[in-house]
Amino acid sequence: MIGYVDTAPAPAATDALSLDVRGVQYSYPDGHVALRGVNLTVPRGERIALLGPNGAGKTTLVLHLNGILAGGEGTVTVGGLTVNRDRATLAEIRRRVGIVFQDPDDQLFLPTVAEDVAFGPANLGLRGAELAARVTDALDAVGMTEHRDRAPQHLSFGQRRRVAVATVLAMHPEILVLDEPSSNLDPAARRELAAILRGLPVTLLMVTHDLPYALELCDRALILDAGQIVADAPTADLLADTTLLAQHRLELPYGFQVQGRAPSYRIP
Amino acid sequence: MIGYVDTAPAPAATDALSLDVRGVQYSYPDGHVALRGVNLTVPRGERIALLGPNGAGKTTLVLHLNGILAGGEGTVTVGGLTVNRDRATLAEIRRRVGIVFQDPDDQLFLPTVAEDVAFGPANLGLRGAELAARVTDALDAVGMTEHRDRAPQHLSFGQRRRVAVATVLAMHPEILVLDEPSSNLDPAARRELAAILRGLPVTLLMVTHDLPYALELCDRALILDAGQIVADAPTADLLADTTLLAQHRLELPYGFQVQGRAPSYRIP
Amino acid sequence: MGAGHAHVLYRDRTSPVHRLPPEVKIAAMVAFTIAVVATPREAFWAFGGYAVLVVLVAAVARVGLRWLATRSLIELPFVLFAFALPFLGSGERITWLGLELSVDGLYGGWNILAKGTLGVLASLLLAGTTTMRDLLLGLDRLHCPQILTQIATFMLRYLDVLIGEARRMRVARISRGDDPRFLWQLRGFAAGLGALFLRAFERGERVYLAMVSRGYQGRMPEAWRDAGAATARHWLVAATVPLAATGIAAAALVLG
Amino acid sequence: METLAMHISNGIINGPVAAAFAALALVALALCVARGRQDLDDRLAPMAGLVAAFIFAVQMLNFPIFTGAVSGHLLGGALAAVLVGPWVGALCVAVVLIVQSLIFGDGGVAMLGLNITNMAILGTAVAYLLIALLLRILPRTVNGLAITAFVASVVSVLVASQGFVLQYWLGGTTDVGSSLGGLAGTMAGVHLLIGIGEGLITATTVVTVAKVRPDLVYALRSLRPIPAANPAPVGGGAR
Ligand SMILES: Nc1ncnc2c1ncn2[C@@H]1O[C@H](COP(=O)(O)OP(=O)(O)OP(=O)(O)O)[C@@H](O)[C@H]1O
Ligand SMILES: Nc1ncnc2c1ncn2[C@@H]1O[C@H](COP(=O)(O)OP(=O)(O)OP(=O)(O)O)[C@@H](O)[C@H]1O
Ligand SMILES: [Mg+2]
Ligand SMILES: [Mg+2]
Repeated sequence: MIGYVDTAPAPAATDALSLDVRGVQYSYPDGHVALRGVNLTVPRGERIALLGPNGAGKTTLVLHLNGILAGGEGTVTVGGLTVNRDRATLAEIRRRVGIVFQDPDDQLFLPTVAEDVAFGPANLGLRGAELAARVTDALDAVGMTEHRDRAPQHLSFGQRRRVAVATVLAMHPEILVLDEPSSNLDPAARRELAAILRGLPVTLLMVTHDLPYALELCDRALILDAGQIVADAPTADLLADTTLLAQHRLELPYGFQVQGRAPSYRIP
Repeated sequence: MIGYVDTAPAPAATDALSLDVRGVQYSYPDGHVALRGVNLTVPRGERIALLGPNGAGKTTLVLHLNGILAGGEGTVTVGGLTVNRDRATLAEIRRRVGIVFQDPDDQLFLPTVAEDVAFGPANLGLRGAELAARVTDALDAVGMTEHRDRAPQHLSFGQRRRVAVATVLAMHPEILVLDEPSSNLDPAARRELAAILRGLPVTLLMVTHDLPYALELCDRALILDAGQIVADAPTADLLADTTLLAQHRLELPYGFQVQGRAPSYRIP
Repeated sequence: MGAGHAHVLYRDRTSPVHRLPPEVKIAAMVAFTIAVVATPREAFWAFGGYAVLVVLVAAVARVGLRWLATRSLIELPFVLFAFALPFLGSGERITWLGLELSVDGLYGGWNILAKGTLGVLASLLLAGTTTMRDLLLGLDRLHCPQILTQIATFMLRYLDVLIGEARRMRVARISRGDDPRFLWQLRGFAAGLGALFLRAFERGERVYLAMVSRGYQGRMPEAWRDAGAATARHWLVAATVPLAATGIAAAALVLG
Repeated sequence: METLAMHISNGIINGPVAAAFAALALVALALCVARGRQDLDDRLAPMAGLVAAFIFAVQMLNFPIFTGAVSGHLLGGALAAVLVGPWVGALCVAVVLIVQSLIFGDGGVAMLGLNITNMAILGTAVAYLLIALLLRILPRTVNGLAITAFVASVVSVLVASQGFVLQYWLGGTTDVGSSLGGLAGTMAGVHLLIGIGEGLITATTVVTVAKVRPDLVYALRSLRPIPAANPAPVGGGAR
């Protein structure tokens, strides 16, 4: 298991909002508009699912949360710090926000699994036994300890996905953003990941197409479609509204049903 | 929808077995053993799911089915043709077997989506209106028609996955092999893909971690673990045997249950 | 991998030159350059004539002269060499502004400057009006050995793979708290390059195998190769420029 | 100045000599095509493309030597020879030169024969001969491979640069008289530095590949894997 006890003293976080995204618009260089004014707030410690059809802009939004993409309209604030072009600010934001990319090949680049997992914490200044412990714990958590000395690009897709998750867990970020973490994982690994995530004292934003998984992990869910947030509600309520889901190419697997509360959550 | 009516005259297929894999062993160049003697037969027209934990060797097995990987022990026979090093045989086998790779980035390489989808059928010798129709149909089937002139690397992950499926559908293969086709697809796309696959008159082998999806599409399922086939049975029976599933890191999502028949199918 | 569609030098517009099949453009460009190189260096007027031809083609191709001028800076090193020659050259010398210069060297410098520049301009006109993929198609139709066009095709594709993998590695690093100004600051330039090479290879290998799975056998599909191949009319149209150049070169040789 | 030497532009060497070397290059390339075809299997085809792309890309990053005016770049002959063998290797370098001359005007089209002779043929051949020799003499370790790649790079760059001097002596359009010796010296000096840079890049790249995928290194194909301590089998890396 990942223990967060050994974390460095928490920065003086005066802001109760972990993430605050306001009016973010973004077009890719080829002119394709991906985000058309996204507003979204995530209070500290909440676990939120980000749902939406293919091409909705979920990944584009995720890449804004630590300043990898920027340059459109709007602001992104992370625990009070606003993403800008300043190197020091960006470095601090990237320390706080850990992103697991949708494609594990975007995440892994060092010659061995262990080195890759150690890379983030080493950049945070950890050394020696502490660093080793971080690596061991993270690899343990995703069940990849026995592969620690292998080359990441020689792993199976699902194994790479697990290592990708470990690289971010090892950094003990305050805010954990996962883009489709469960895809290509075997069912047991999926459940194990859910248990780990549930046990972490972090703010969590998880992009997923697996609605039952979202329900299992997150109390609140958002739907992003065509670059805008179109719904924001407790996950159970949201998943109970089949009309809404169907409008956005979402649906529960056959035979799966949820009891919702009041359908009063749609965004105008 | 994909219509197979315009297919070139079917080759004289005397063999009722579409796929016949015997004693296949394989080690990667770095010495890692991935397959330890796989035996497997797929009768013509059947739809079979290939299940198993991460790193079991599923992708490695898939890459053997059209001779991309070879050189270990054992033989692979496709509709009576045995995979060997002969160029003509290989070309014919690759005409028959269409593989959708686990990572769409491995599959797409041309400047536009439409060209990429046209690549396979054009290699088969199609041209003009017939080629255009193949492309249009395949893109329609996966709902990517409006993106036909975009660059594949500028699509979202799920959109790339759909195009990857289209590139293979357009070839009208006799045997369709899909490595995790539903991962990263939105739920509606997942259902639409299932409907398409169910409608195709092909032999189908589908690798997946989504057990309900396997049940929905395939009558028979195999479990591959540590490079060996460890179970082969009707999907419903197999999924009903929770002990067996648990031994191989498989499990049904919470709340999902299947009625099985007799537990008499385990491989010795 | 959007390889080979366009490259930095391609000017995306429509013009009669853009529409010409690539093989005739390549042939015309090569023939023009050979005519230029064969011209005696003393025939100053002939080089003026070539320059006029280049300007005419640029106008028809709707390629701006300023673009041509900036892009031709690539030959700056040759220009430096050309300016060094009057000092290095042997034989008869003249004095100009107090500098003692070799006459042969002056001619040599001019020769390199004029022929080099015209050659670069001709290449730029080809590059500006032809996509990389068409260029390869043209080479293929000119019966360039298949193994060469195959290597060239992959070269273009893997340039994209290299760039793509370099981008991925950069994103992977900055989002985990590293702050590199260059990709290779991790363990020195070369180590980063080695890692990038291996990574690009393994990606490229998988892409190649996926192509092979879809029936690729070393050449792009025939349907694509044949579409828009040159007709006799195309050859005639494109031949005007090298023919004019050959005329100039012949005249220059005869007139001495 | 060496950029010039390495990518000879139109007008530096006279027509007859350029034509003679074009013929020579054509014959040599034809041989490479014939031999390369047998080599180019499913494993080598992507590698050949990547080697060409890598040389192409790295040639874009000229590294300055002494001053900005003098800059040099990777020639790639040694890298190509180690990874894809002499035949396909020469073709890779030739492809880079052809594409660069066609679309960048980098190296005159009329001088292509000279450029191909120097960099693709001479550079790769010298590198491969050295590699074949050194891999037999040196211990079969990572260090041995690194030294091999390094030495082969330095020497092949030097030889390629002297190819230009020879061509200039035969058909330089301007008679530099006694300065020819000076030219040879300058070329050698500058290219020693370039060769060292190229050697470092080649050695690290090759070692990285050999550690993870020894099966991809053509020069090691008929040898035992690194770091086996055994002597080379008969008929080792030379073929
Ligand atoms: N590099 C790019 N260049 C241009 N357009 C892009 C690029 N990446 C994504 N897009 C476009 O932007 C839109 C949003 O893409 P994004 O990747 O954010 O979608 P997504 O919600 O993550 O989808 P998925 O569920 O398929 O991962 C899509 O329409 C996509 O085609
Ligand atoms: N290129 C490679 N080099 C070395 N070993 C490899 C390579 N690719 C896969 N392996 C190893 O071979 C085994 C089988 O891998 P494979 O990709 O076939 O698994 P898989 O069943 O497809 O898993 P997943 O569900 O995660 O996709 C794994 O242990 C993996 O680490
Ligand atoms: Mg996405
Ligand atoms: Mg797999």
